[in-house]
Amino acid sequence: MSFTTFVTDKAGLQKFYEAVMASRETYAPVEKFGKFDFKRVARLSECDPVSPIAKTLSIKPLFFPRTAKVMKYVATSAGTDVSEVDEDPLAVKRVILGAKHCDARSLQVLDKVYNWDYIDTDYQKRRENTVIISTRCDKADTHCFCTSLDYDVENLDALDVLVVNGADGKTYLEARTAKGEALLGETFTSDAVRVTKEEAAPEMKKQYDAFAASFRLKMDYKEVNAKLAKIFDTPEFENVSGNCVSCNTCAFVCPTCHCFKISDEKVKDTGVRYKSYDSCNNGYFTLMAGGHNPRPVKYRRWRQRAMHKFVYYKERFGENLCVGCGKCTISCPVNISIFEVVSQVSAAAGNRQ
Amino acid sequence: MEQLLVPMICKVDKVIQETPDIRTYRLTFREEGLMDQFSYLPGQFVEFSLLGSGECTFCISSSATRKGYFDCSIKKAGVVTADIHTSLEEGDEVGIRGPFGNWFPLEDIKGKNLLFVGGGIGLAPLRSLIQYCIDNRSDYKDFTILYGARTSADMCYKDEIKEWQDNKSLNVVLTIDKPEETWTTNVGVVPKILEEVVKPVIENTKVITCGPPIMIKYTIQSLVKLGFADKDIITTLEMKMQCGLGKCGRCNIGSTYVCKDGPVFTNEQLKSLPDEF
Amino acid sequence: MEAEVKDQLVSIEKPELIAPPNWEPVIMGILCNWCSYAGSDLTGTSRIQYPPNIRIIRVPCSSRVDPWFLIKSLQTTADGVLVSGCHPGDCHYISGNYFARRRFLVTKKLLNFVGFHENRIQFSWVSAAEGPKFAKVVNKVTEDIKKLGPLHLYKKENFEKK
Amino acid sequence: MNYTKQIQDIAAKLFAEGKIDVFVGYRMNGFDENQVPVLITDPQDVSKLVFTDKSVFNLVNYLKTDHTRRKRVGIVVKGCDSRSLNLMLTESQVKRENLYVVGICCEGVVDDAGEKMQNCTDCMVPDAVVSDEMLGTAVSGSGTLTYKKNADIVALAEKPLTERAAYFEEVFENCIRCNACRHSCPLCYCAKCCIDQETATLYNGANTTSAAFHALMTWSLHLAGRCVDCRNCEKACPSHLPLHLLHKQNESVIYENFQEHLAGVIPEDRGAFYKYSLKDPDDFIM
Repeated sequence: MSFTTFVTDKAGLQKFYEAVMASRETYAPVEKFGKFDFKRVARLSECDPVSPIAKTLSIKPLFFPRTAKVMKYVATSAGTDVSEVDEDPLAVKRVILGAKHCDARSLQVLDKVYNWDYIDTDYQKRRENTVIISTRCDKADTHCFCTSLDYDVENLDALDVLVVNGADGKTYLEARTAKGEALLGETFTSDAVRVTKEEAAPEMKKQYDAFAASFRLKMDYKEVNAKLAKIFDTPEFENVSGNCVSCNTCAFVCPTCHCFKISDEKVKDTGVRYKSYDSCNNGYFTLMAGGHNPRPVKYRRWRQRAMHKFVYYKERFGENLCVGCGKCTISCPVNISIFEVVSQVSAAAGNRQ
Repeated sequence: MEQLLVPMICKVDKVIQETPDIRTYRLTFREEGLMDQFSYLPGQFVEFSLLGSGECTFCISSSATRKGYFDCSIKKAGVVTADIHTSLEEGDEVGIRGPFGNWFPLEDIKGKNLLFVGGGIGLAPLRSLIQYCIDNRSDYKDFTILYGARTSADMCYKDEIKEWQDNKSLNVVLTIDKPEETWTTNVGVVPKILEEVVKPVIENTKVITCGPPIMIKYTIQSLVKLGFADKDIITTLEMKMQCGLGKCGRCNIGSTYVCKDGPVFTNEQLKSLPDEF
Repeated sequence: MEAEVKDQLVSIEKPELIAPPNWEPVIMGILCNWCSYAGSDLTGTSRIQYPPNIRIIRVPCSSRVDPWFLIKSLQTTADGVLVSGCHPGDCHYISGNYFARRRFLVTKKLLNFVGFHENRIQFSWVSAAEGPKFAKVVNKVTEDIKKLGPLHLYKKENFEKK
Repeated sequence: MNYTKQIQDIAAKLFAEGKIDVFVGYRMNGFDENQVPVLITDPQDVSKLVFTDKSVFNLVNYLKTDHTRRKRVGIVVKGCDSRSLNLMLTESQVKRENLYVVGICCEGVVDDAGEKMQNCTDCMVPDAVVSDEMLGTAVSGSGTLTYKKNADIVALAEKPLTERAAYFEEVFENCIRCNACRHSCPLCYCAKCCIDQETATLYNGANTTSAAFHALMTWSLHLAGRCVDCRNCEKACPSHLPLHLLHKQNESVIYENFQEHLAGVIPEDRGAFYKYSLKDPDDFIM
């Protein structure tokens, strides 16, 4: 099936965004305290669809919320009543504006873990009902390395509509899926030239090449995968984790980290069970009730994080659990770069052999 | 997934105080008919929630061959288990999700000699398999149970052990760590008794072991020393788990999810995992 | 009537803040064992009436009161908190209430800073002989909090993101 | 402000004399002008050390990690860092004899955007108050320190209660409860934090606004009279929350009402809540 690409200008894009907001439930980056988080918006003036990548949190919470209610229960004299919670506010038909390329990519990675064995139907429903409009960045940020973790950029279909600011000054809106095509067809009001994907391809490619050329960081991830897989016991992990303060913020902002914890909270006889984020850098993450902890020291937890991202997940699901968005590096209070660390460790491993 | 995390309500039928810090809870589903649908195999575990306190992972310590109930043996160790011990009594209600995980390789052990090596609360998962095997006794050959505890008071399932001892087709060896006045049989740690008293036959034997991490470590060492092949040594791993569905990432060891690919592993499989358990 | 009530509400203005009819505040009273608790006892034995809105918890000394207690009680059931101890100089443990006094001021100012009305967190010194004073204090606190209406800020039982 | 050369020399000398096992300093992160803390154990790596006005993070945080525990440590401290070090010493978290402290007379550090940090423009104790060796010339000058009340606090305190409540509700709502503020704080060294208790009657890690309020308020009250305004927490916060407001509010109350000096300025002083004065304000108590 081939999809249409709409060619328009800046004003046309604005109009399109406004039309989307008028007709659908829309989530877009909203600035609070100098940081952008995806929130529900009603007007274009409230949000910034082209928020700087360094200051924007990921769209993961819209699919895997920071805290989700699992159930509610009430203890009565007759017994315990367990009720599932009210309707999921994230499962309605909605549109996400201003997602980044890496955000969309992260959903593709997360699909793997949520769709193996027990299927996470809530996540699936949220995915199905969401149309993602993603703007391709014009320039890479200091910590970006998404192009290194090679994926099929031209056909990435985790996003539904791709917005590209062409080098020729025009704006290209490319439908990537049937959902995107439908949204564009229904809401695009202003005049636009409709072309096929192939016709727009040269301009898109030009923009992509300019974008790809702006990357400072480049990594051969296949080499990293192979090298890291062999060096579980390297002392290098102990060295690189030395300046980590175990603050866990990397996992909370990471678009692909998906560990969670289940906890209860109650007031009197009413209780709620929550599912909320957790981080493997946390010392209690694997601590068992008897006091046994398989990863009692910092470097082991650090190793788990790095290895899970670049080795274990790859082995199990065939993808790197990292999309190269650099959010962890930006958020890190001590500026530890996962790119740097992984390269350093695998290089050290290479020297050792 | 949130609905997969919602437990079914079970009623506590009976509470058995096994030792000062271990209790066995006999559970049935509150809703009729669910108990018959609840099928599980020895070695699987459930997520047991004391509503208002939290959720914990426990193995099922009874066998599905004994119908109408299932058992969870709980040792007081952490926050939730302490709450369970202090507040959960007969007639109370708990939430259960499960069964999760894999089970003991029932096909592989058919027609083999069986040696069970348990320590402390580690007898709980073994009891499930022992009951299963006793109920299908004709499928198996020699049947040895070696069970060790710190003191005679710390032995769980005392009544059932008596039944096993009375059963002529089972060989039961008990041991405690330190000598006691009333204790007449073996004294010493499990690996020592294994080598000196039990002296198992190596051929055609499967060993199933469970206990505290340190006991498992030394038991496996001495089993290997005795000449058992790695694939004949079967153990269950203890790992922190929360969802049981292979999602929450807590039980990751390498690319293995203990809650899905485990908790039953052979020593051969364990050797291929990174040393993080 | 509604507007009148609303005017009195000095905490964050939301329609649901308007007190339902017959609403009675819940006040957490944390009393020191040696003075204020004995004082409240005396109030009772001398048959002085005071509002039943106060729920009393006895602690060994006013310096036992961790600011955390105040936060916790405001987040669960209480609409206001009253902490009461011995008069300065009368502490059973010699100086406990002096330490407590510093903590109380900082806690009160901080809670006020983030949006709680200052009357929701109150302190008093009541000795074992001051039965009437205790009744007066409880009366005043109850009156103050009745004026403020129910507390809705950061309540735990909402179980929601908001 | 550039003490790179001096710090490298000191570290090299300390390693040569065998006085330390590990040196905690800063290094360049390798691609822009930002810096990364570094724990140097190999004397050959000493040349990596730098110190400029980009050396922001408070290194005292590392004195509570496995990498420095029970080791002899050389450490670089600025004015605010040295105050937290002083508190760590007073609270018996580290031993002075295991430390070699390089104090800096700090002229202020800059944030990512290159502007001087707010706590540096307001800084009252720019020179390290505990050190074995000082670098630079004293910035603070002699005489008594004058308390500068934080401008944000003053502005907020003037607002009506409802507005303040709305502002802070927004703050707590935007918290994602990663607890990075706590972990990056040099003075939060408890093995298990009281807000991490696994009891359902309290909060148990869910990211609700009320839980965030609970956690942040408890945290700031535990740091009342101890916070040294190094802004590690704000630097760590992924949502850029203005956490300093809570701490500065407590600090100003303590300073104005109890006439206490700032936390950690005087050695062996445990802070405002470990002592009392008969003259403390009493008028707020019935």
